[in-house]
Amino acid sequence: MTALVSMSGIGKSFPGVRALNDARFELQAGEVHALMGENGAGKSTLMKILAGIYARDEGEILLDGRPAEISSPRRAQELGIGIIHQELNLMPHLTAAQNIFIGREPRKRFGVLDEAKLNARAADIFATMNLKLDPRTEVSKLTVARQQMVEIAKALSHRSRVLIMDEPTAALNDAEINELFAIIRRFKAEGVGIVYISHKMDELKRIADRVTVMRDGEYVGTVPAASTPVDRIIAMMVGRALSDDRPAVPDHADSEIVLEVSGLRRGSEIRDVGFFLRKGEILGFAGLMGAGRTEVARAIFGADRLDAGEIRVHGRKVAIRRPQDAVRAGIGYLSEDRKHFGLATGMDVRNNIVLASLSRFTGPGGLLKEGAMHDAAARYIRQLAIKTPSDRQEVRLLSGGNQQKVVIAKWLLRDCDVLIFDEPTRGIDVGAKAEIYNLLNALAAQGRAVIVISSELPEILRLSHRIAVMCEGRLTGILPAGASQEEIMQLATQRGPAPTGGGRQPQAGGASA
Amino acid sequence: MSTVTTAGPAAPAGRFSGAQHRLLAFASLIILIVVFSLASPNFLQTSNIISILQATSVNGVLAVASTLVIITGGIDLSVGTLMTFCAVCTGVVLTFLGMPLPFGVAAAILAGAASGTLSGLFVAKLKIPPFIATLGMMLILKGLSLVISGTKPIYFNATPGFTQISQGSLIGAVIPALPIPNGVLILFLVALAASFVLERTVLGRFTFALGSNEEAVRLSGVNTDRWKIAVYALAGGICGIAGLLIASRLNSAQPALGQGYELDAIAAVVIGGTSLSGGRGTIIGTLIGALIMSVLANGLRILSVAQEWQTVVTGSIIILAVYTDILRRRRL
Amino acid sequence: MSTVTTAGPAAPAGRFSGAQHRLLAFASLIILIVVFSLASPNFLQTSNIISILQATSVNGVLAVASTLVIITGGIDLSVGTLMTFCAVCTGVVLTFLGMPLPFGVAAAILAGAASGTLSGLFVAKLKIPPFIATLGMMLILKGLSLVISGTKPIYFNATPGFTQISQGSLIGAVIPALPIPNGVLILFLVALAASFVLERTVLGRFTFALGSNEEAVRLSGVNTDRWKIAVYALAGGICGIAGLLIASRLNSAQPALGQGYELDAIAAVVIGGTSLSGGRGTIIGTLIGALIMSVLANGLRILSVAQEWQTVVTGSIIILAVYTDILRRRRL
Amino acid sequence: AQDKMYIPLISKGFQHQFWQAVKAGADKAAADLGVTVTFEGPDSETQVDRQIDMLAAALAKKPAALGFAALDSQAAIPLLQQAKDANIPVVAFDSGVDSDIPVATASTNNLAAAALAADKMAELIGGEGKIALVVHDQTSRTGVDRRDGFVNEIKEKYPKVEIVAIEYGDGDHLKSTEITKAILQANPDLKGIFGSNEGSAIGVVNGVKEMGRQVVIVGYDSGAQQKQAIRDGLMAGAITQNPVGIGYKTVEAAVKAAKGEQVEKNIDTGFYWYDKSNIDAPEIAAVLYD
Ligand SMILES: Nc1ncnc2c1ncn2[C@@H]1O[C@H](COP(=O)(O)OP(=O)(O)OP(=O)(O)O)[C@@H](O)[C@H]1O
Ligand SMILES: Nc1ncnc2c1ncn2[C@@H]1O[C@H](COP(=O)(O)OP(=O)(O)OP(=O)(O)O)[C@@H](O)[C@H]1O
Ligand SMILES: [Mg+2]
Ligand SMILES: [Mg+2]
Repeated sequence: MTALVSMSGIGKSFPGVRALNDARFELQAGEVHALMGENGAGKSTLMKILAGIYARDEGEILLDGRPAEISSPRRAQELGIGIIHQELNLMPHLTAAQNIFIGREPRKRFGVLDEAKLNARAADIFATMNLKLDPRTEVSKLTVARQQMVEIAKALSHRSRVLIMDEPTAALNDAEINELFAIIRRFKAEGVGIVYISHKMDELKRIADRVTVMRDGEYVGTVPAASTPVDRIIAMMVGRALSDDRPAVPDHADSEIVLEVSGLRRGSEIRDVGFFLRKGEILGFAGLMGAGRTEVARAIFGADRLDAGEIRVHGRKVAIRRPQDAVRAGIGYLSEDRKHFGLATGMDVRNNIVLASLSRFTGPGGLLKEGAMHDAAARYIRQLAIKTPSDRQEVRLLSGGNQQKVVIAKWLLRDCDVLIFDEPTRGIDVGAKAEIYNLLNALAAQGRAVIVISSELPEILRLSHRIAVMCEGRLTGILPAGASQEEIMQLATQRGPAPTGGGRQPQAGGASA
Repeated sequence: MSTVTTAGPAAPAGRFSGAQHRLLAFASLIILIVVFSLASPNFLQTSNIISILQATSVNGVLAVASTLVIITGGIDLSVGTLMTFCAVCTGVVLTFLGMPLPFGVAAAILAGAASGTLSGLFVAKLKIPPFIATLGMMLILKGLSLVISGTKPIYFNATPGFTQISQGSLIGAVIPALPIPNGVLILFLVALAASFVLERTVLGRFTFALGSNEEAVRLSGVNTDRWKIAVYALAGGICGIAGLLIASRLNSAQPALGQGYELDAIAAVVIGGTSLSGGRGTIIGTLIGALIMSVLANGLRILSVAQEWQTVVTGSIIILAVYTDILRRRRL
Repeated sequence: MSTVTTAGPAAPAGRFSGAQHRLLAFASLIILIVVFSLASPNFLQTSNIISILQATSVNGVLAVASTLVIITGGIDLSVGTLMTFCAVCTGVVLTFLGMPLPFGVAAAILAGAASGTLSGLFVAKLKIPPFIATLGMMLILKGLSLVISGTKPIYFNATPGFTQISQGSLIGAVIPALPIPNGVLILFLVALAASFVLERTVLGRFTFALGSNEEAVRLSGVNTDRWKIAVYALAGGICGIAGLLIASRLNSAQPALGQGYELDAIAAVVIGGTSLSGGRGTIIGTLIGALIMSVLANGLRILSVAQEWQTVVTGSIIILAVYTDILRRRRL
Repeated sequence: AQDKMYIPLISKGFQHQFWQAVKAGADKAAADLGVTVTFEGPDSETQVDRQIDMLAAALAKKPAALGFAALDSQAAIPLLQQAKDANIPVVAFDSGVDSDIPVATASTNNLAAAALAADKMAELIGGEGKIALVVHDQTSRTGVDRRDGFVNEIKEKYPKVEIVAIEYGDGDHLKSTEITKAILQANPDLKGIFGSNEGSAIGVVNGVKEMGRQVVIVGYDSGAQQKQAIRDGLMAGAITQNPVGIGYKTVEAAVKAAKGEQVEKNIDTGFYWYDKSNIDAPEIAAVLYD
C-alpha cells in the first residue's frame, strides 16, 4: 500500500547549522511511528517541515503517493496534518476552549461568536481525554502540564489524518500519559497516522509500531518497535552503547546538614513542608503533577513569597525574600520551564551560561572579561556536549534539549552548595540523560547537596539517596533509596483534608485524575 | 468532578478580576469627583457635568480606537492627526464639493478606515513596529491635512445642521431635563459597538489572540495579517468619527490641530486597565480612563490651579491611577 | 559533527548582521546625502555640514539616552522635557545663584540622573509600564520647568563662555580647517562612552539581558531592579548633558521647550536598528539614525520644499528607513 | 533660477492663520517685486532651537536678504552675526529682534495693541467686574506681550476690574473652548473674556456659546469665524494687526536692502480695533484675513 506520508532527501539549513541532510521518513495510515534521536538530531525540524512551518531546502514530500507542497501551517491543516509542538504555543490570556478553537470558532450570523457551543465542544474533547478541566479557565492560570493537555486537545480537535506529537509527554505524569496513549490507540484504530517523538524509551514499547532513528540531521534507520531491543535503538541514536550502572548510595548519616527547611507555607500550594538535606546527598522529590514541588523549590529560592517558614543553610537561619538572597546563600534553582524562567533566549550561549555568575567575570570599572567568559562557556559546551555552532549562537536557535543543557551549565558554573533541579532531564535524550545523571552524582560526590524534582519515577529511583514525596502541597513522607514504585505512588496519592480556597484548586484537583 | 465544580469560580475569576479593576478605576474617578466637589461648589452642577462629558467625547472616541490597537499588542500614535485628516476630508466633501451631509460623514469614516488599513499593512505585511509605522503616519497625515486644506481652516457654514452632530441634543429633545449633547451620545454608541465587537465577534477574539501570542495564532493556521489589518482599519474608522465630532464642535476643520491628542488617548486607555503589552483590556475601562482625564482637567481649571501646576498634577495622577490599578490586580 | 564545522562562520554571524545593518543604515544615509547634493549645490558645503552636525547634537544625545532604555525593553517619553528641566536647573544654579560654570554642569547631570532614578523606581519597583511612568514624568517635568523658571527663559549672559559648551570649537582651535563645534564633539564622546558601557561593562550586559528575558535574569539571582534603575538613571544623566547642549546653543534655558523631542529621539533609535521590544541595539546605529533625521530636515529646507510637504516626506522616510533595515536583516 | 532674487522668511509659526496671513502678504510682495520667497516657521512658538536650525539652513542657501521673526533674539545672535558677515541684510518682522543687526524692522507693538484691547474691554463691561484671559502661549513673546499688555493696562487704569483667571490653550480651538467653559463655570458672575489670538478667541466664542452665557468677548487677529462672530454680535470686537502688511513690507524692505537702497529703520505696520461698526470700512477690511 502507498504510504500516507513519505519524505525523502529532505535537507534544511539554518544560519550556521545544517539541521537536516538527506533525512527520510515514512508514515503508514493507522500506525504509530516513533521518531527518535539525540537532542538536535533534527526531529522537530523535520516535523516542522511536514507541518508547513519551515520550508525545506531540498527533498520531496509525498502524501498518498502524490507530491505535496506544504507552504504554510494553514495548508498543512487543509491537508489533514496536525502537530503538537514541543514548545507550548498557546495564547495565555484566552481560555482553554478559545485556544483550542482559535480560527475555527462556532459562529452565529455576522461573525458573532457562539461561546456556549464553543465551550460545549471543548468540554466534549476534554471528556474523550478523561481530562477534568473547565473550558472557560484562562490558560495562563494552568500548570505547564495542563497547558500541554490543552495543546493535545487542540491537535485532536482537528481530526487530522496525520498527527505529529513532538514530546507530548515531557510534562505529563503517568496517569495523564495513560490517557494520552488510550487516545492514540483510538485514533490508530480509526486509521490516523501518528508520528511520536519522545525521549522516554519505555514509551516506545508501549505505543510505537515502528521506530525511525535520526542522528545529526541524517537518517539512520527504521526498525520494528516490538522486536528491537532498546539498547540497539539507543546505540543507533548515540552511535555507541550506554552503560546504565546505578552507583552505590553513599552513607551520609554523619555528614553536615546543609539545608534545613521547616514550616514552609504558601496558600494552598505549600502546606507545612519541612525537610533537611545533607552534604553530598541527592534528595529526590516525587509526586504527581501539581503536587507543589515546583512551588516548594520556587519558595526556597525566593522566587515566590512565603506565608510562613524557616530556611537554614549550614545551620544559619537565612531570610530569603528574593532569588538573589538564595543565590548569595549558595542555593541554585533550575526551573522546569526553561523558555520563560531559564533562558534569555535572545542572547547567545556564552552569556546565558555566565548569567548567574557575571560578578565573577567583572573586573575593575565593571569591565567584563570576555576571554574568561568564553573559556568557561566552552568548557561546559564540551562537558555537557551542547550542540551549538559556537558559544555566540543565540540560544533560541538551539534544540529543546540543548537549551536545557545551557541552563544546567549556568548553575554548574555558579557553583552553589545547594542545587535544586526541577525536571532536569525534561526533553533530554538518553545519551545526555546519562551524562546528566553522572553529573548529578559527581556533584554530590564533590560534597554538594542536590535536590531533584522529577515526574519520572525511574529517574527518581535511579538518582535519589532519599526520596521525598509530595501530594497536594504536603510532604507525605520521605523514603530511603531503593523504595519501590508502589510505596512512592501510595504516598503521592495520600490525600489530606480537602484543600481550602486558592485560585489553583482546579489543577490540584485535576491532579487526582 | 471536583475540578469542574471548583472551576466554577475559577473561570469567572478571569472576568471577575476585570470587573474588579473596572470598579477600582471607578473608585479613583469617584475620589476625584468627590475631592473637586468639596473644593468648589461650581464643580458638581448639571451644566458642568455636561461640559465634562462633552469634553470627553473626542478623546473618548480616540481612546476607544487606541484600545483596539493596543489590545493587539500594538500602539497607534496617529489617532490625533488622523482625526484632523478625516475632519479635513469632510470639509473638502461638504464645503469644497458642496455635497450633502451623509457624504461628508462617509468621507470621514472612509478616510479613517483607509489610513488605518495603510498603517495595518505597514505593521502586518512590512513588519514595521507599530510605534514607528504610526509615528510615520502621524507626520504624513499632519502634512496632508495642511496640503489638502491649503493650511486654512475649512468652515461648514454651507452645511446647516453640521454642528448638530456633536452640539445638538436628541436626548434633550426627548427629555428636556437631560440635555446631553449628541457628541456624548455618539461616544457611548461607539463604545457600545466597540465592546460588542471585542467581546462577541470573531474580530474581537482575534484582537485579543494577536495581543496574547501572535505566533501561536499564526501556527494555528490563522491569517493573522488580515485580522491585524482589520483591527487597524476599524480603529481608523473610529478616528474618522472623532474627526466628525471635533469638526462639528468647532464648526470647522482646523488642519493644524491633532498632534498630542494621541498621548491623552493612550493615557486614558492604560488608566482604564488595558495592558500595553496586549491581550488584555476593556472598553468600559477606557471610557472611565477618558472620564478621569477630563474630570481632572476640568476640576483643576475650576479650582483655577496655575497651569504649570495643572501639568504637574496631571502627570502625577496618571502615574498614580495606573499604580493603584496595578496594586488592585496584584491583590487578586 | 557537521554542525560544529559550519560553526566557524556562524559565530561571527551574530556580530556580522549587526555590522551589516549598521552598514545599511549608512547606505540610506549616504543615499540621502547624494540625492540632496545633486539637488542643490548649497547642501554639501562645510558650513552646512557643520550646521547639520550641530543640529544633530541635541537629538543625538537624547537618542543615545533613549537607546539604553529601549534596549532594556522599556521606552522613555520624558527625555525631551527632562532635557529642558536640566537646562532650567543649570540656569537656576548659574544665573539665579550666580555659581561658577562647573556647578551648572553638575546641576544638569545630577538633575537628570535624579529624575531618571525616579522613573526607574516607578518602572522597577512599582511595576508601572515604562510608557506610562515616563509619560507622567514628561508632564511633571514640563510643569516643574515652568514653575522653577517662572515661565520665563533664563539667560546665561552672566556666565561668559557658557555658549562655548556647544558653540565653541576645540577642534577648530587645533585644526582651523575643521571648525567642528564642541556640541558635536560632546555628542561623539557621549556616544563613545555609552557604547563602551553597553558592549564592555556588566551594566551594559544586564541592559541587554533585561530586554531579553527579565524573569530569567531575576531567577539567576540578579538584582534586576537595581540594574534597571541604574540604566534609567544613566539615561537621565545623559539627558542632562543634552540639556547643557541646548541651553548653551540657545544661550538660554527655554522652559517651554522639549515636548515632542522624545519622538525624534525614538525615531532615530529605531531607524538605527534598535528593537523596540528590547534586547537588541547599538549606539552607532542610533547615531546614524539621528544623522538621517537631521540630514533629512536640513536637506528638505535647502531644497525649499514647502513646510507641509516636509512633514509628509519626513514621515515617509522614517517608515522607509526602518523598512529597509528590516528587509536587510531578513536577508541574513 | 538663481538670477531671481531669493529671500527666505523665518517666522515664529506656520500653521496658525496669523502666520499664514503674513505668508500671504510675503507671497504677494514676491509676485509684485519678482523675487522668490520661502516662508518657514516651527510648529509651536516654543521650539526656539528648531527656528535656529531653519535659520541656519536658510543662510546656507546664500539668500539675497533674509526676513526673521525671532522667537528668542538672544539665541539667534550668532547666526545673525554670520548673516551680517556674509553681507546678507536681515529684516526683522513681527515683534522684531532686539539687536542692531537688522537693517529694518516691520513690527507691530503687541503690548500697545493688547492695551487697546484692555481699554475696550473695560469700557464694554462698564469699568468694573470680573474678567478672564485665554492666552495662546505662556512663554512665547507674542503670548507674553499680549497678556502683559492687557493685564498691565487693566491694573494701571481700571482698579475696579478684576482679572480672575489667565489660562493658556496653545491656540488650540478645542482646548480653548474647554478652558473657557471651565472659567465660566468657576465664575458665574464673569463679565468678559479676552482671547489673545484667533484660536483662543474662537475657543472663547465656542465656550460661551455652549454654556449659553452672556459675556463680553474681545478677540485678537481675524479669520472668517472671528469676523462672523463680530457680525453676529457674539464677539464685541477684536484687535487686528496687519499681518498681510507685515509680510509685504518685510519682503519689500528686504529687496530694497539687498539692492543696497536706503530703507527706513522702523516700519510700524500698526494695529486696529474693529467691531460691528467698522468691520466693513475699507481701511479695516484691508487688514483683515479669512
Ligand atoms: N530556527 C532555527 N535556527 C537555527 N538553527 C536551528 C533552528 N531550529 C533548529 N535549529 C538547529 O537544528 C538542529 C536540529 O534541531 P531540532 O529542534 O530539530 O532538534 P530535535 O531533534 O528536535 O532536538 P530535541 O530532541 O532537543 O528537541 C539543532 O542543531 C538546532 O540547533
Ligand atoms: N512556574 C510557576 N509559576 C506559578 N505557579 C506555578 C508554577 N509552576 C506550578 N505552579 C502552580 O503550583 C501548583 C503546583 O504545581 P507544581 O508545578 O509546583 O507541581 P509540581 O509538583 O512541581 O509538578 P511539576 O513540577 O511536575 O509541574 C500548581 O497549581 C501550579 O498551578
Ligand atoms: Mg525537538
Ligand atoms: Mg513543577
